[in-house]
Amino acid sequence: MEILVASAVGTLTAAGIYLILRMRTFPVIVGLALLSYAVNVFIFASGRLAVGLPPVLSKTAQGYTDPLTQALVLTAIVISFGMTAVIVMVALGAFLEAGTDRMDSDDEAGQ
Amino acid sequence: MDMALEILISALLVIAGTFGLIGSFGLLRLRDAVQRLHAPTKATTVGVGAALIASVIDLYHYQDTLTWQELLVAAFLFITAPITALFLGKIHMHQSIPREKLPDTGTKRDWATFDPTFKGPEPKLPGD
Amino acid sequence: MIALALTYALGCFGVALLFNLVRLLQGPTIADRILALDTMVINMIALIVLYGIRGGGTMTFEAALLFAMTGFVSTVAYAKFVLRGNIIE
Amino acid sequence: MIRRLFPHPWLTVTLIVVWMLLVNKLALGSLVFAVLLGIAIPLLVAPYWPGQTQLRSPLRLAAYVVLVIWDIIQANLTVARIVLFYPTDRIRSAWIAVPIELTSPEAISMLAGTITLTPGTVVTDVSACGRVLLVHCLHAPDPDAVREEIKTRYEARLKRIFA
Amino acid sequence: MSLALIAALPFLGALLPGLMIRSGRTACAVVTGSVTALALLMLGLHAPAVLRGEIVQTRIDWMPGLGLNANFFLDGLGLLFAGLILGIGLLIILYARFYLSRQDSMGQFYSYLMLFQGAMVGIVLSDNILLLLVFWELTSLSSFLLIGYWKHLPAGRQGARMALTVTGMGGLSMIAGMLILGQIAGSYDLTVILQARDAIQASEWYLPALVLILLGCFTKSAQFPFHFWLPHAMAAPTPVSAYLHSATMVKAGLFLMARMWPALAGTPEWFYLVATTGLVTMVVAAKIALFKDDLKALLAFSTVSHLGLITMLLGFGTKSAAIAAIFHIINHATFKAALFMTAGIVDHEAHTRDLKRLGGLRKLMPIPFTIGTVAALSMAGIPPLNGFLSKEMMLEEAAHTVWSGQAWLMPVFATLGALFSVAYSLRFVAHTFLGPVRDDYPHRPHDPGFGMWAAPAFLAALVVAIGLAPMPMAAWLVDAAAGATIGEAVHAHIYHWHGLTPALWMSVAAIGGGLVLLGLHAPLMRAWLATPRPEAKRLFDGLVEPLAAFARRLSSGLHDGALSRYFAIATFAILAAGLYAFFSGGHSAGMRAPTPVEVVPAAGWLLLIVSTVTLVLFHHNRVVALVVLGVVGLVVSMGFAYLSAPDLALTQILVEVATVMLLLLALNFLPKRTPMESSASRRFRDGILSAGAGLGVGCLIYMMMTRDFAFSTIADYHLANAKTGGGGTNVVNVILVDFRGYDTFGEITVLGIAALVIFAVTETILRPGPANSRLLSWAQEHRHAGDRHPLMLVVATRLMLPVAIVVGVYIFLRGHNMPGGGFIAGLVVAIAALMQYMASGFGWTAARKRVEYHALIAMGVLIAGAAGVGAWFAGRPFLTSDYGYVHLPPLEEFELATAMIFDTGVFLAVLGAVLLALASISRIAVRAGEEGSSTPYDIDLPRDGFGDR
Amino acid sequence: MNHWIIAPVVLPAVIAPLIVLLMRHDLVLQRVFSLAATVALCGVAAVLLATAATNPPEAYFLGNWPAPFGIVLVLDRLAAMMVALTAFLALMVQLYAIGSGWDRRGQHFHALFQFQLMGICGAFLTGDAFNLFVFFEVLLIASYGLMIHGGGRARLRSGVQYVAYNLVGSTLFLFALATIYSVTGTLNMADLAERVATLPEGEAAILRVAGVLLLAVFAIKGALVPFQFWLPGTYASAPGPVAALFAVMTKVGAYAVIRVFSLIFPPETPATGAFFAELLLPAALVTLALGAVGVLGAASLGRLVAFGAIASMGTLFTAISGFSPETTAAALFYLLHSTLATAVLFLVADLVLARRGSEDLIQRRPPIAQEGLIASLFFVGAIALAGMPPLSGFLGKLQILDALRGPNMVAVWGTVLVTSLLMIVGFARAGSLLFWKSHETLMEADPHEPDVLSFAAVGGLVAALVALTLAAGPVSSALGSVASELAERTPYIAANRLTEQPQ
Ligand code: NA
Ligand code: NA
Repeated sequence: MEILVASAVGTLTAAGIYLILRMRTFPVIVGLALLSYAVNVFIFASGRLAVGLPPVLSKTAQGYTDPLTQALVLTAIVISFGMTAVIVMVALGAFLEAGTDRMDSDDEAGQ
Repeated sequence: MDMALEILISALLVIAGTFGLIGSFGLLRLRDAVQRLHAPTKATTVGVGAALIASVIDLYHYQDTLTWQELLVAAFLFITAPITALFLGKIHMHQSIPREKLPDTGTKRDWATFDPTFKGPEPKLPGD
Repeated sequence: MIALALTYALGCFGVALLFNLVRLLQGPTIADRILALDTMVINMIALIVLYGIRGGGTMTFEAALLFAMTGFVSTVAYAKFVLRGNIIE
Repeated sequence: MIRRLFPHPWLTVTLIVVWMLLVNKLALGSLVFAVLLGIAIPLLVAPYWPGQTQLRSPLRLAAYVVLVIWDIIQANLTVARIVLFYPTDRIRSAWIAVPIELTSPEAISMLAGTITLTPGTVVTDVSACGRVLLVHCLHAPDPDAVREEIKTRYEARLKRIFA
Repeated sequence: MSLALIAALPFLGALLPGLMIRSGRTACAVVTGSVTALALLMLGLHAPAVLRGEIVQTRIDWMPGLGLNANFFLDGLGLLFAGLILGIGLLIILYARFYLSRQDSMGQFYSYLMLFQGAMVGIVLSDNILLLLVFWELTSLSSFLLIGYWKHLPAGRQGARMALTVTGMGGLSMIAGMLILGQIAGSYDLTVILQARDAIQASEWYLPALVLILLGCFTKSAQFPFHFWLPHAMAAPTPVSAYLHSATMVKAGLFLMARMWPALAGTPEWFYLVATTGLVTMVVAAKIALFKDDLKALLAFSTVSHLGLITMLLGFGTKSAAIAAIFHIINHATFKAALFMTAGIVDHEAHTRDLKRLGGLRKLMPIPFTIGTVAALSMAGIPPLNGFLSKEMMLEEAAHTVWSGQAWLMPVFATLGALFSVAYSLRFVAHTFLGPVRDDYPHRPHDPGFGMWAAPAFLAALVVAIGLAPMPMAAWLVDAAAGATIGEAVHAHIYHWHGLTPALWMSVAAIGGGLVLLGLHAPLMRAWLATPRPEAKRLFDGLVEPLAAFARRLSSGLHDGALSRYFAIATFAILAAGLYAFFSGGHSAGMRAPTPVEVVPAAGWLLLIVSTVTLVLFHHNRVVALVVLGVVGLVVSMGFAYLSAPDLALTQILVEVATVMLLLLALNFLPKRTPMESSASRRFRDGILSAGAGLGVGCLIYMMMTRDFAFSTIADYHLANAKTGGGGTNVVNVILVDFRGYDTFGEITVLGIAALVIFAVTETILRPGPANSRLLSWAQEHRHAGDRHPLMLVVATRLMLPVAIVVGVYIFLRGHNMPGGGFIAGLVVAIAALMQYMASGFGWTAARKRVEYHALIAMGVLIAGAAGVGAWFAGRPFLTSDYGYVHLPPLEEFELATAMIFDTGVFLAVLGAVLLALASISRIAVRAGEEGSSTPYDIDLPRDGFGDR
Repeated sequence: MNHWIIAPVVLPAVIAPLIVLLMRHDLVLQRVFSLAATVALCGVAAVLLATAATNPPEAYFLGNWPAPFGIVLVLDRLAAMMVALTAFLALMVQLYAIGSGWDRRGQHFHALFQFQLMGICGAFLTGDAFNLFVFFEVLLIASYGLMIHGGGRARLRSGVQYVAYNLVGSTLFLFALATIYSVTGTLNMADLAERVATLPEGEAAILRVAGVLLLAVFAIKGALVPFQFWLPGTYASAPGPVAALFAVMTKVGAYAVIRVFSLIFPPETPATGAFFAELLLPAALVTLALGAVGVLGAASLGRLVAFGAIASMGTLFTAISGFSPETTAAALFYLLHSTLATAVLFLVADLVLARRGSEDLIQRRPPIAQEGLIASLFFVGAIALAGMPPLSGFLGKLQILDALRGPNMVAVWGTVLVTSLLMIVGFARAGSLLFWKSHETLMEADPHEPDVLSFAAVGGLVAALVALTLAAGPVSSALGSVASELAERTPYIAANRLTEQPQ
């Protein structure tokens, strides 16, 4: 299972980075979303993997997975949602103001 | 009794799996988009339904807890599935099917999808 | 016996997911892709329920419920986007 | 006054049931809480559900649900056969327009939902005047029969259930 | 204390002119002058003691840790220079009062001047080399302001910048030199450093320190090859030139060489660096001066030449040379300031300083003529004026100095320098004052008022007086100053007649040769003009302008807004640093047993990988990209569910939907396709980079997952204490609302802020402007289907909205013990509300909304905060929770936890934030001409059951 | 327990939502409450400063959970100093924003401003690595809002870049934290310090990677090469007062480097050694050089100051890379100074922009209202940021040069001095182009109300610079004690009262 998770994280990261290297806001935002999936799984996996051992206390449980990394991922998910929302809005605003959704703003370096 | 329940559960599971697979297979196999609409929205609904019933029985039998929560899931799926189908059907009608191939309403008004609430340039289809 | 049936059902839905994936990639229309995604959600709900049976827990019910809810909402959103451009109008 | 407090009595009942299903235990505390929710939430969402739906016969509704479930199971087998074994070029799909007499939005929706859930038929649109449903049949060598079945088997029953 | 006050007085005085200028120009000058006079007076009070050989000190701690202290001391050298600075300063203030025109802002001028004066006084009184550096750089800054004082002259701007650049560079190198020196000596106090000659000269850092310090001195004193800035500084008003560029600032370098003389001089390095530079400067600058037509330029180069002379003398490293140097400093200050003021008077009266347009002024302005002639003759070294005396001493020293085994070199070049000096000095007189009166002056000149000629006249009188009676007039000062320079008592003997020494012959040769040169000036001038030569301004511009242009190209080329390159660089840097980090540290393979792979998860994995790759390959079609992104989110959520993280699965799937809706809302206005823009090589590069990063991250997480924790994790404590300490069995939730509730507090704040930001951006877009115009003229790209609000969806929503709220409540309440909680509940309800928006439209739904989303967010954050603050009243830290079991008969017992209050805050904030964010974007569509709906659905039912339509 | 410690977070966290809730539509009320809150924050900061000066570091155990299991705030001298700096700067910036009317040009300025303060103070006070991330996010998202406050094409376009770049930074932060957790099993910084010190040999490689990732994160915030690219566009496009407030945002990056790399990865750590210092120094020097080159070549005033800010970060990181009490003390002094100086210049740039309508340095323009005063303020700011005497910048640079003797001396001194020259030249060019112009084109200056509040704000910052200069002795000896407290580490760790696992 570890190898699957690791390769998935790697693939998500690679895809995310490839997309944030594009020139338009939209693929960059999608890339950031992929990257945030990657990092969420990364954090989650840093607490090691467990199948069938949820972090909910019960008499019948045979053991528990690491609840802390899960809590951290939750925080990370929420935060990155807020951030994504903001960048979507700013990108939309920039597009409406400028008439282009190019990420690279070559007009800003001063004349 | 135990045996019967076990068989029942197993049967439900097999039904669930089979219909789930058929649904997705139909999605793959059927010829055009509207036909494909039939396969999953129906078969998977039953597939999931069977699995849910199996779950209820199984929990009652082995965990000694009678849970009806699964019914909510099933109800939810039953309520939403027609709407999903409606929307996807509208997309087909709108994008892929010439208006002439569709029957008339027989009333003064057209189908809602073609009701002229919007006027604009000719379509440049998104999505493909 | 249940275990065997369970494995069968799990396998079926696993394969179903791959079928959905093929349809998703093939399209050809956007509706096909949305339908494939929607079906995937349904299949995953089934998988959640089946894993629930296997794990013997009651923990999976709300996951199934929320997957159903979000699957529906997102399908409608995609469809409304294709139909109308604006999903909240 | 009562109408004000319970804008949708059946919704209140539904919510109580839903809550009891959710907590999954029959305890007085849960019931009290469920009732509280059943009163509060309809009030909260009342603006989004204008008007009232008259449910004439809840019992008939239950019977209708059983009928539909049975039909679904049956039709599933039919569709499974078509999907698995019919050569795709032999499948005779058809579009049919089904004029309806139902007038309440809930009833129309329920009819359309029934048609779609019953495998082999999908409602893909309603006429802009709300009097005709557009149904697509996966395999319907005889479209008129399908239209007739919809009208007699489902619509007629629904007319009796909804006012 | 009083020394510090002397240094501080001019700075305080800098504040006054600005205030006094309202009372009139004279009052302003008087006040400014009084401050200087007061400082001079205070200095004078110390003079007797200093002349007795005492050293006056003041010590004030400033940054003792660094060794930078406001320590001042006054010895003979300091007294001489401080006297010069303040005394000439006083004269300049007087002169400037009459020189400046009514358009010039006199208050500003005096302020700058006083700033400069303070900096100079600071330099010469500093007993701490770091303090000295402070004042040193201040002189550069204040001279920048003074040179650029006439803002309307481009020459002033450029001259100011050039001066600042050159002297600033010197100052900076001097910083390094001084720091090294302080390091060697163990202190930054001059009095200590001056005692540490042996240690300093033995140090391996001696030469670097010397070079760096001399660089500072040479640039400031305009020594070759840094002499070029000085003539350009002449764009300044004449009082500035007279003060800074002849009497004081340019002498700061000399002062410092004299000051450091005991510690640095006497080595061959010193000799060759200093003496050679001085010699070359003296000759080169004198030659240039001869060919300058601008009076001030002539004087400027003559100044450079004389500074070279003094530098050379200091470079000799002998006592007698030092005495000569000091004496010449005094003399030069007197005659050169007088000359500058004379030139200023000429300029002021005739409105030109061009020698070609002057001549014959002797008759028109006899007073300036007299003053100028006396001073010029002194500069030429004509006996018996003071310039002669010190030049004789110089020639005498040069005659006895052997340069690298060549005995002839020094005397010959010194004589050459003197010769040029005679020539340009006489030319100054001849071409300005002698000859016939012309009738083509730009302005008819006549004698200026007393105020203007008083100061130069006084200086000319000094020239004569010192020349006639050097011993009573100047020797005591020379003794004191030279004694301080050398570090031991000296007694200078200054005479006109030394006998038939080599110096005398050299002097005669210089005067004779100078006269010849003057006679031949016209043809020489033609030859000079015909000779190509490097022009300082062009050279400087040729250096600085390309540098600035290069800087612009480099910095704006790098920071040109090409975000994708920024990212590529960052990716590469992190990857490289990460690899380097990993392979430079010890690593042992992990021993943790792997988790077995099952079929369905493997299928899920395949789904994820294939869809991710597909997403990248087909990202140009944005709608498809979003659908595929949905698959990725789905699989990730599913994976969380499988890997024992139900809360994560729920949150992820809900957030996923909200994100997709958000992106769809935005995409409505954005282009639907991403154009293919990157070249194949770009894509290849990006592919390599991203694959590398992916591989790196994958390997890293693999290594992490396959090893056991080196220590027990803090999560064990959370598992052990969730129930007993936090009152909940869902440990994840207890961590969120209790163990790490503070994180969650921050997190909901983030979400709330995000919504506020989105709202604010929407507001700016909807204001009049390009975005708003674009929206108003918005035309949809494609024809839209009808039926915005399908009946079936509306009806289903009527049921699902309340049910979803019930589910939300349920999930909220059970969250502490089972998967769920405020966050998930908030999202559930928010998404249900969004469903309502989708069903009946923004306009219809928003019109019926009961609460402001802003208020929801604010209430949420406040409630969460209140849950935290509440603990204070129990004497506990922020966010301390409590829980208990409540029994209300006949109901069964239930748990109440304060954490639920917190979770309520979370719920509200999340709900409000999601709804505000999405509703804000929807408002944009309304602006784009979309009509709100007045009915819940679009279909016209024949008979509607209710009257809402 | 000393509840004052959390006040700098709670105060703005309560005021901001109150503003949103109750005074959303009333700017006057917003101004009054927000200003009052900032003044109160200054008071709180003073209390904290006094507490930290006389007491050993003190922890605040949130939720009453023992460390390392809950989150702690730790008040030590460094944290107190940073909070005080932030509070003061915020007050001045807010005065300016009100005086210049910037807060009127968009929605929610004051709420975002308070949230920004909450984030910054939270980041300075936290003793928990993950919580640091959370408060980084709070401050970042508020900064996104402030940066694009007022909207407009240029601002939104730079805004997208700013947000995108920092989103990547946030993601990186999470990668780093997860890696650290996977190696050490803890998040509390004091606990991390203890565990990292005794880490088994075989974990060193992963730990180093985690450290590098963290360094990169902080480098993004601190605009360290090669992560500085976002800064010029952002700062030049941000509203003047926001850019001025951002002067302290880059310092958050510097602070984090100081905190984390002197507490958790000090050079004596066996697993990492001097690795990070070796990475940091060259990057810092290049940053400095690039910033100075940018100052020399800037085509607009905003970018000029932005590059000045980059250069100052380069100087600061150069000092930090020494990781000794002396270098840290020098770094802290320079940190205080450069924050104030950068802020002054950004506000001056805004004064110019408001009157001229353009910050263009190339085209000559008619004179502006209050030109003399603005020119003087620019001059003061420029000599401060270029590190010319007599202001504290010079003292700071002297201190840094003095402290950084050693094998890298030549490179450090050379870079610092040469770049100083470039900056002097750059500022001189800019100043003379902006304020010295031909009298021939002289027209009546645009009548522009001199708003007292704006000038008072800039004056306040200048006064602080002067005060820092005059009191350099006591300040730097206080900073010496800050630095030695950091270097000692044990008081900080002891404050956390780390509890063993109950097992
Ligand atoms: Na269906
Ligand atoms: Na949360």
